[in-house]
This record gives sequence, C-alpha cells and structure tokens, in this order.
Amino acid sequence: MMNNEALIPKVGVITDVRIDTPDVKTFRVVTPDGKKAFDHRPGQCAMLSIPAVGEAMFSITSSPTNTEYMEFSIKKCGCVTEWLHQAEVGQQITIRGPYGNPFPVDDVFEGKDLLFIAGGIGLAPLRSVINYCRHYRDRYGKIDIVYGSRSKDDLVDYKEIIDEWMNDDGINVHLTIDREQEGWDGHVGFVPSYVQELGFDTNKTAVLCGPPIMIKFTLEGLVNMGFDKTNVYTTMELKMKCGVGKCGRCNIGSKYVCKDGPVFRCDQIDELPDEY
Amino acid sequence: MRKCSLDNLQKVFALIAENASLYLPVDKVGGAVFEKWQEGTSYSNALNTVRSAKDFFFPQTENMMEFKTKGKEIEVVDTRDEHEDFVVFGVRACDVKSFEILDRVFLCEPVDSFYANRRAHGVIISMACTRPSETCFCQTFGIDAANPGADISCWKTDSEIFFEANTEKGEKLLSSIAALTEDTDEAAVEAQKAKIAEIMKKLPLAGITPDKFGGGKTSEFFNAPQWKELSQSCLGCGTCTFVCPTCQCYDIRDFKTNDGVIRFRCWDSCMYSDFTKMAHGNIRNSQLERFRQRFMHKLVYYPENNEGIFGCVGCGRCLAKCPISMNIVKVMKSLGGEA
Amino acid sequence: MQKITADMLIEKAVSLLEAGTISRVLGWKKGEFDYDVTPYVFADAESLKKDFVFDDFCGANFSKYLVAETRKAEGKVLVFLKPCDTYSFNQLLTEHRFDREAVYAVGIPCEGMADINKIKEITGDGISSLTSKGDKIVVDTIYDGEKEVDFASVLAERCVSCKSKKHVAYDELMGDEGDITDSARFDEVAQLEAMTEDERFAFWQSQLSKCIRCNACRDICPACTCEKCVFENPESPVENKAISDSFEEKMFHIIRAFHVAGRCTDCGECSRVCPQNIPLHLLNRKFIKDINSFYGEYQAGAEVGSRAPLVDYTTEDIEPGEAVMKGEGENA
Amino acid sequence: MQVNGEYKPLIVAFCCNWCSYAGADLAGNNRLAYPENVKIIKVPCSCRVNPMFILRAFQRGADGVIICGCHPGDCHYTSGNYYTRRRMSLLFSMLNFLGIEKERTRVEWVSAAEGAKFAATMNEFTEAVAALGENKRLEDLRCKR
Repeated sequence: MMNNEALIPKVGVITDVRIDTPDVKTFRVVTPDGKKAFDHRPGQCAMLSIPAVGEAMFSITSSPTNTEYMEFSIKKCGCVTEWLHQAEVGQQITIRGPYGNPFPVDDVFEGKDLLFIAGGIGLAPLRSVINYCRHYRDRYGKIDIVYGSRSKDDLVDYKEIIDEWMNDDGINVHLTIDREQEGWDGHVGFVPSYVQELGFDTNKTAVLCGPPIMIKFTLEGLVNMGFDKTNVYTTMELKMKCGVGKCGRCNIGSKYVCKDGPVFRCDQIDELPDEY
Repeated sequence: MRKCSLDNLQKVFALIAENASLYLPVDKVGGAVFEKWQEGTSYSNALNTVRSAKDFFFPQTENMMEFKTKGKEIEVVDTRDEHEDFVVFGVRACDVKSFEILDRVFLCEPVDSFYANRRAHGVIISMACTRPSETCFCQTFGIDAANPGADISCWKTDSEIFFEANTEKGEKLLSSIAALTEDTDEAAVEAQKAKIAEIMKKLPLAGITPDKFGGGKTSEFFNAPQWKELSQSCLGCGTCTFVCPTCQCYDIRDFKTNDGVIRFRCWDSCMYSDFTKMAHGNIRNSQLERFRQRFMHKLVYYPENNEGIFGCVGCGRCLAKCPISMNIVKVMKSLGGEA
Repeated sequence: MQKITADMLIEKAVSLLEAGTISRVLGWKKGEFDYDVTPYVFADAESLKKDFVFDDFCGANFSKYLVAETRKAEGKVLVFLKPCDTYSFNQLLTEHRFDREAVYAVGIPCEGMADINKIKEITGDGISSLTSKGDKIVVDTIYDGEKEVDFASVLAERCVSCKSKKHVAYDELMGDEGDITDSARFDEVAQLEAMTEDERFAFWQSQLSKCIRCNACRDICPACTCEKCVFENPESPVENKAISDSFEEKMFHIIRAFHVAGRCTDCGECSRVCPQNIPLHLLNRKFIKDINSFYGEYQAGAEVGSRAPLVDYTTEDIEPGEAVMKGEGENA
Repeated sequence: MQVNGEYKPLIVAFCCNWCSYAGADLAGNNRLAYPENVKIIKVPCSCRVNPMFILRAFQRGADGVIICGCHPGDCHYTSGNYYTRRRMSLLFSMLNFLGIEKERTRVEWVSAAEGAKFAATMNEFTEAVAALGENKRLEDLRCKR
C-alpha cells in the first residue's frame, strides 16, 4: 500500500557556495553519495528545506545537461533563504522535486530564434534554459539575451556571462544596469526600455523572467512591437507548500502554479484572474 | 438488502468493533461528534456532526516525517505506517459525497499516500436523512439524501435498520454481520425514500441551483461588484473552512521536539491573511480577495478541473456556524442575481 | 416600555441620512432564514428599507467593526448600540482604536437576544419561520407546524446573565434607559472554582480539546484589535495553526484570554461564535472575577479613559501566592 | 524529568538580573546547595517574563516554574515587579482554574543579599513540585518522545 510519497524529501549536501552578488548566492547540491538528486527539465523547480526553519520552492538554475549536480541561485529575502545564506559547504539540507512544467525546449523552441529577457534574480530560472540551448546549439536559431540589474554588482552569474555566453557564436548578450556606475561602459536603463531600443524581430520566441513590474512592462513593450503573446513565455512564483497541486496555496483561477506552471505562455496568463 | 431490529443495533456495533475500530456520531454537549464505539456508546439521533467526517481521511493535524539533525547532517525518518482498519457508521449523503471531492484532489497523481492509506483502510456506512434541516441544500449539487451511498447505505425507521452494500468492501462487512441481520424486501426503504423526496421539496433552500456557475466562468464572476458587499463583514476566521467537508488546503510546518524535528501538516484556510504571504509580498492582500478565492474555488475553479463537479456538498455547516452568517448560499444567490 | 422595532430604526437612520448627519449605517442585514442576520453597511434609504432588520437575533456587537469602517470613507457612520455594545465602544475609544467624531451612536434598549440553538433544542430542525409574539416566539417548522417557545427559555446564555441594560455611551438614545443589573454572571465561574483541581482539569480538557483553532473567538472579539496578532507572527514560536496533543489549544486560549484581561467587557461574543460551543467566556469571566476580587471592582468600558488593571498597580497589591488561594475561593 | 530512571523535577527559574540572579550568585559563593535541576534563566526584570514563556517552559518539559524578582519597591526600573505581581497573580490563578496544580507555579522576591533565601526557596519549591510528580497537564507529548 505504502508507496513513494512526493512530500517526503531526500537529503542533499551543499558542496559549493558561490557569492554572486551582495544578496545572491549560488549553491551546488548533490546527494550524500555525490550524485545528482534527480533529473529535471529546464524551468522546473525543487523544494529545498532546512528542518525547523522551513521549506521553499526554488527554480533549478543549472542545466539538465549537467548530470553531476544541481545549482540554485538564491536571493536572500525570507527566513529559509537567510538561513541558506549562512550555510557552509558540507551542510545538509533536504530536497524534493522536480516540480512543475518545463519550458517547451524540445518542441516549440526547436528551430526558433530565441530572445531571453531577465531582470535581477530572474536570470536564475532562465540560466537553465540558456545553458540547455547552448548545449544543443544546433537545434535552435539565433539567441539574444537581454539582462538587466540594479547595478553591475547585482548581475548574477556575471562571470559566466562574460566568459562563456559572450564568446559563443550566434549568441548576443545585451547587458544593462539601472543607474550610471563607475567602471561600467555598457548600457544604462531599465530592461523594458532597453528591449524597445534594441528592437527585435517579432518572429522570435521570447522568454521573460524578473520582478512582476518588469514582466508587466516588458510584455506590454513586446506586444507593442508586434510580438504575439503565444510566442512569449514566462515563469511565475507564488507561495507553495506541497509542490504537487494539493495544498491550495498557489491556486490562481483553475491553475496551480506548482503543477500547471511555473512556466506559462503569456496568453495563458491572460486567462487567469488578475491576481499575480 | 438486509435488515435488523434497532434493538440489535448495539450487537451489530459490537460485532463490527471486533475486527476494526468503529466510529459513529455520539451526542455531546455542544453537538454530535464522531467517537469510537465502546460498550454502551449510543448512536446519536442528530442530523449531523458539528465537524465533518473529513477528519477520518484528512485529519486536522498529521505528522508526516521526522528529521534527526547532528551538526551539518540530516536524517529523514519516514514515520508512515499502515493505518488500522476502521469503520465509520452514520455518515450522511453530503459527507459521503465530500470524500469523492477529496479523492479527486488527494488521489490524483502524485497520490497522497497519507490520505490513500487511510482511505484504503476505512469502510464507510452511510445513513439516509429523514429530517433534513432548513440549512440543508445537498440536492442543489445532485446529492440524494435518501440514497446516501458509500460502502454500505443504511436507512433507519422507528424500529428497524436496513443495510445495502454498494461496494466489495461493503459486501464483506455486511456478510460479517449476517448472523445479526436478515434478508428483506425493499418496501419499507422505498416508502422512506418517497417520504424523504417529499420533504426535500419543502426545504427552504430547495430552489437553489448551481447552474449559473461552473468551469470557464472565471471572467464572468471574478470582477463581480457583489464581492465587495458579500465580503464586507467577513472576519477572516477559519470557521467555514474548518467545518467544511470539502475544504482541503493545508499547511506544512515543522515542530522542534526536544531531540529532533517533526514535519507535520495541518488544515489551513484561504481566509487567513498569511495564506499566500511570501517574504516579498502577498497576492491577496484584502479580505475581499481571500473571500472570493474560497467561493470561486468551490463554484468555478474546482468544477473546471473536475468535469463540472462542484466543490460544495450542501451540508449546511457553514450556514449554521459562520459568526456573521455569510455563506455559500448567500454568495450563490447574490452572484446569480437573485438577491 | 415601548419595544423598538426595525421600522423605527430605519426611520431614524433615513432621517439622519437625509439630514446629512451621517453617510452610512452599520446595521443588520436580513438573511436567508429569520435568524441569520449579517452585519452590513447600508449607504442609502432604499437598501435600508429593503434589507435592514432588527429582531431577537441581532446579537452581533458592532463596536469592533467601527475600527475598520471609520477609516474607510468620509462622513459619520451611524451605529446602533445595545447596552452591552456600548461598553466595548468605550473600551475601544479608551484605546484610541477609532475616531469618536467619525461615529454617530444611537443607543437602543435590549431585552436580550435569542439563541437559535436553544430554540432548535426545543423545536427540532427544519425551521421555516420565526415570529416574535409578546414574550413568546412562534416557530414554524416544516415537520411539526407551528410551535410557541417562551422567549425567556431561549435567551442567549450571555443575555441570561446580562450585566447591564444601561448604555454607557451614545449620541442619542432611543426608548428608555435601563439599569445596571445585578447579574449572577460569576456563578458558573464560582461553581468551577468550587471543584477540585482534577475536576476542573477534566472539565477544561474536554472543552478545549474540541477547539479547531479557527480563530473566530479572536477575530470577533472587540478587545482583540491588534493590527498583527501574536498568533500570526511567523517570527514567534506560537504561530501554529495545528491542534496538537492538547497543548497548543490550551496555550492559545490562556493567552487569548490573558491578552484581553482587564480590557474584556464581557460581551460574550467569543462564546457566541465558537463553532464547537466551547464556553470561552468563562475564561474571560474568571479574569474579571479575579480582578474584582484582587484589585477592587472594575468594569472595562464603563467609562472612557479608565486605566485597565493590568497597566496599573498599587504598592499594597495581593501577592501571587495568596491570589491563587483567593482565586480558588479558599480565603474568599 | 527522568534522570537515570529516577524522577527529578525540572524547575525553570526566571531570575531578574539585578536582585534574584545576584542572589543566586551569592548562594553559590556561600556554598549553599540547591537542586541542580533548577535551571535559571536570567531576565532584565521579572516583568520581562511573558506569560507565554511560562507556558513554553511547561510545554518543553518543566515540572515547575518560579519567577524571582526584586522585592516590591526595590525594582531597578522602579515599578516592573509591581506589574509582575499583578500579571502573575492573574495568570497563576487562571492556570489553577484550568486545573493546573497551583504548587507548580510561584513568585518569590529575592534580593541580591538573600543568597540563603534563594537556596531555601529553590529547595522548598523543588520539594513541593517533586511531591506532585511529573507535569502532565501542560505537557506537549510531541516533546517527550
């Protein structure tokens, strides 16, 4: 009778902690015997928890093509994340997943030109897709990445962007920061307006992630440019407890973000009641 | 169909209790509650229990697992074990239907093993309602109080009790009490059913229909102006949620014991202000939004995901218990343009 | 004494609305049956005439609603206050929880409210209508036709031991003023005190174990007006929605009662709304009885601005050890 | 609390920083014995003791809770212990009303000079609690597994 229970987690070990920005750290997690905890698809999430502190949902930042470990880029903002930010290498946590629907990388995205737009920590879920697409580079068309943050120091994965993404053929990376800063000769301005300035071909499939306000204005901008909402994807975040569409917390309209999302096509979001 | 004299009912209980824990409604100060049968426990005449029967499968608090921590190390201890066999007697038609609604949530993939475990070990004996209350409106959702269903259906007359098995589990249980029951025709039960049908027509809420609601009606009702006045005096307490047989939202929490951590789940309410609160904001900041979520879920979202089945069974508990007497009937009437 | 009717209140409200004295009316809205009224804010004469009711089931204490309502819109809110409600009204004013200038309070006499559960105990379920007739209530049921019950026999528990028929606050009074009644409201507490510790424990264990932690007692309480309740603070270890092995419920109810000790006016709303019918008011009354016995008679809300006993002291106060003995009635 | 199969009452003593904690110190300096199962929690003033602290102590396995502060009139903050006196009078009376044995709770005023009184009080209180046996009425079974 008793079978696998989705709510009972595995133990995971933090094997590396990378300081990305003043409030974002990236954690590398494996099982105690050094393996990847489970397979996942780009855009899926995992529940991480620390006993007696709490459990929270995080998007898996590393690409599925990485078969050795998983990475999570986590911004310090609540009690679980604050605790994680104090954690050292070797600390065990619990992990369960994968949860939610991935980005349609194996069907819809194939052969398309892709435009990734991220703001702040919003790069975390997109990094998984971007690296997946880089790994299977020949399956996809041109890739554009627009990424903005408050300042140069707040750009997550800056090193990877500079050292790897920018050196790839057929990938254009456009970085921007909110305000002028010493030592920054790149673009200055908010992401939505930068996207307008750059002006993209509307045949591209766009993927957005960032703070709600950035998503709102960027989406409006894309629609004005002529993008069809059926070609724009985003990923949502709501309070979650179970991760399997039962506890009722992430319920919006008839959808459960943990199970039916977190990846949504923007025209699907329009059908949901306006609560997000 | 089998029957036995009411005088023999205690003997039937005793026989059932030999093989499994038997629970049944018992009168207490403040209303009937499900209690474990023991020698001398008498079956309540009350129409229904104050709390719903969902506790049997989805208890208010349930330990899920334990953690032992040592330095940086964590051990996850799976504390699940096979639930004991149990029988619940005297469940009304509305509550029987509520199990189907809960099943659709907990038994869909990935199956909730805690719920499934209890469900597999429980046998439900239902009881037809001969005196529904003015707050009853199960017929609104197509539930027949005269045909309560579950593993075994029962009908009680002044002198006898009639049993009809509906499932394999029910057959098995019924055969185990065969020595105390006898075969009978259906005349008495049919007569009672006809009588109940007459009563149902007379109930004050008999005319309520859910036809205006259902899947795909989100845009029609979500921004309805009525929400404001409906939710106006809602206290944001969890009474309706916790007495409701179909509300199944839960919270998962940790409790630090003296030598470890217990992770448990407990009922939660979408009416509570912290239900959707995250570290960086809350998607439902006002009571209006939270109130709307509860009723939209029962009347629109749930049916949308479950072939038109509504998330309410018309048991009337929220009508009787809401501190401010706001309830799903008033919501349906108001949104449906009847009030 | 002339009985106040809904029509008289509607007339009063309409005239005040028309005179521009008030902008809205906090009143009772007609329900599905004759007993399930809902607190409601009426904004015009039309809706008042259509839905406003005042009968034997209008028990809800409106004082707490004023905290939120007075912040919502311009103009004064008309509120009808029964004598017991006026104590909560004053207590909230003492704690500066709403602006007195934003309220127009009309005191209305009250002969007590009926408890639908008590009626059902006599008549059974299936009530199709309720009509007040002198000191009787005529109950029509779908099963047994009309039955008459004595109003006195179905009086709500808190009204049986009514502490006051005198209003302690109003802008205008309708009907006649009553007196502070010499109620026997502490009798039940005294009976419990007279029991042994074991008996008391058994009593409360059986009562509090029924609790489902719905928080209705807290949310309805006119003394519980914290913007953020301690039981909702994720930083505190007490934020716990679960009932668990009987400790959490006890903790919740002790702390709930303690937090309103000295401020509770004994309005009885907590017991009225409890879906599990736990006599929660006995906890509050125990505090009131002890306060009276230890520090002298004190009625929260009797006057605006009075200092609550727990934010006050004298150098001669009773010692806790003696207090516990006295509270148990041994030295009383 | 069971220690090597033998019942020893676990006592939580909330002691104010200025008088009672110093009193406990003095008891130690003077080699005055009091039971090792008395666990002292230092608080800035006896009125810092939130009723919830007391309930939590019982939940976590205390068999008795005692609050010690400066003598009335001697409070370092002038009036803190007067409030303590009122609060604890009401709280302890309430606990007793709920059937919690009244011997499990106590308030005692102990000055910095009263090391002997501190030790005597703890001995006496521990004995009184020991006579009652384990705290069963305010326990949390989850903590005792």
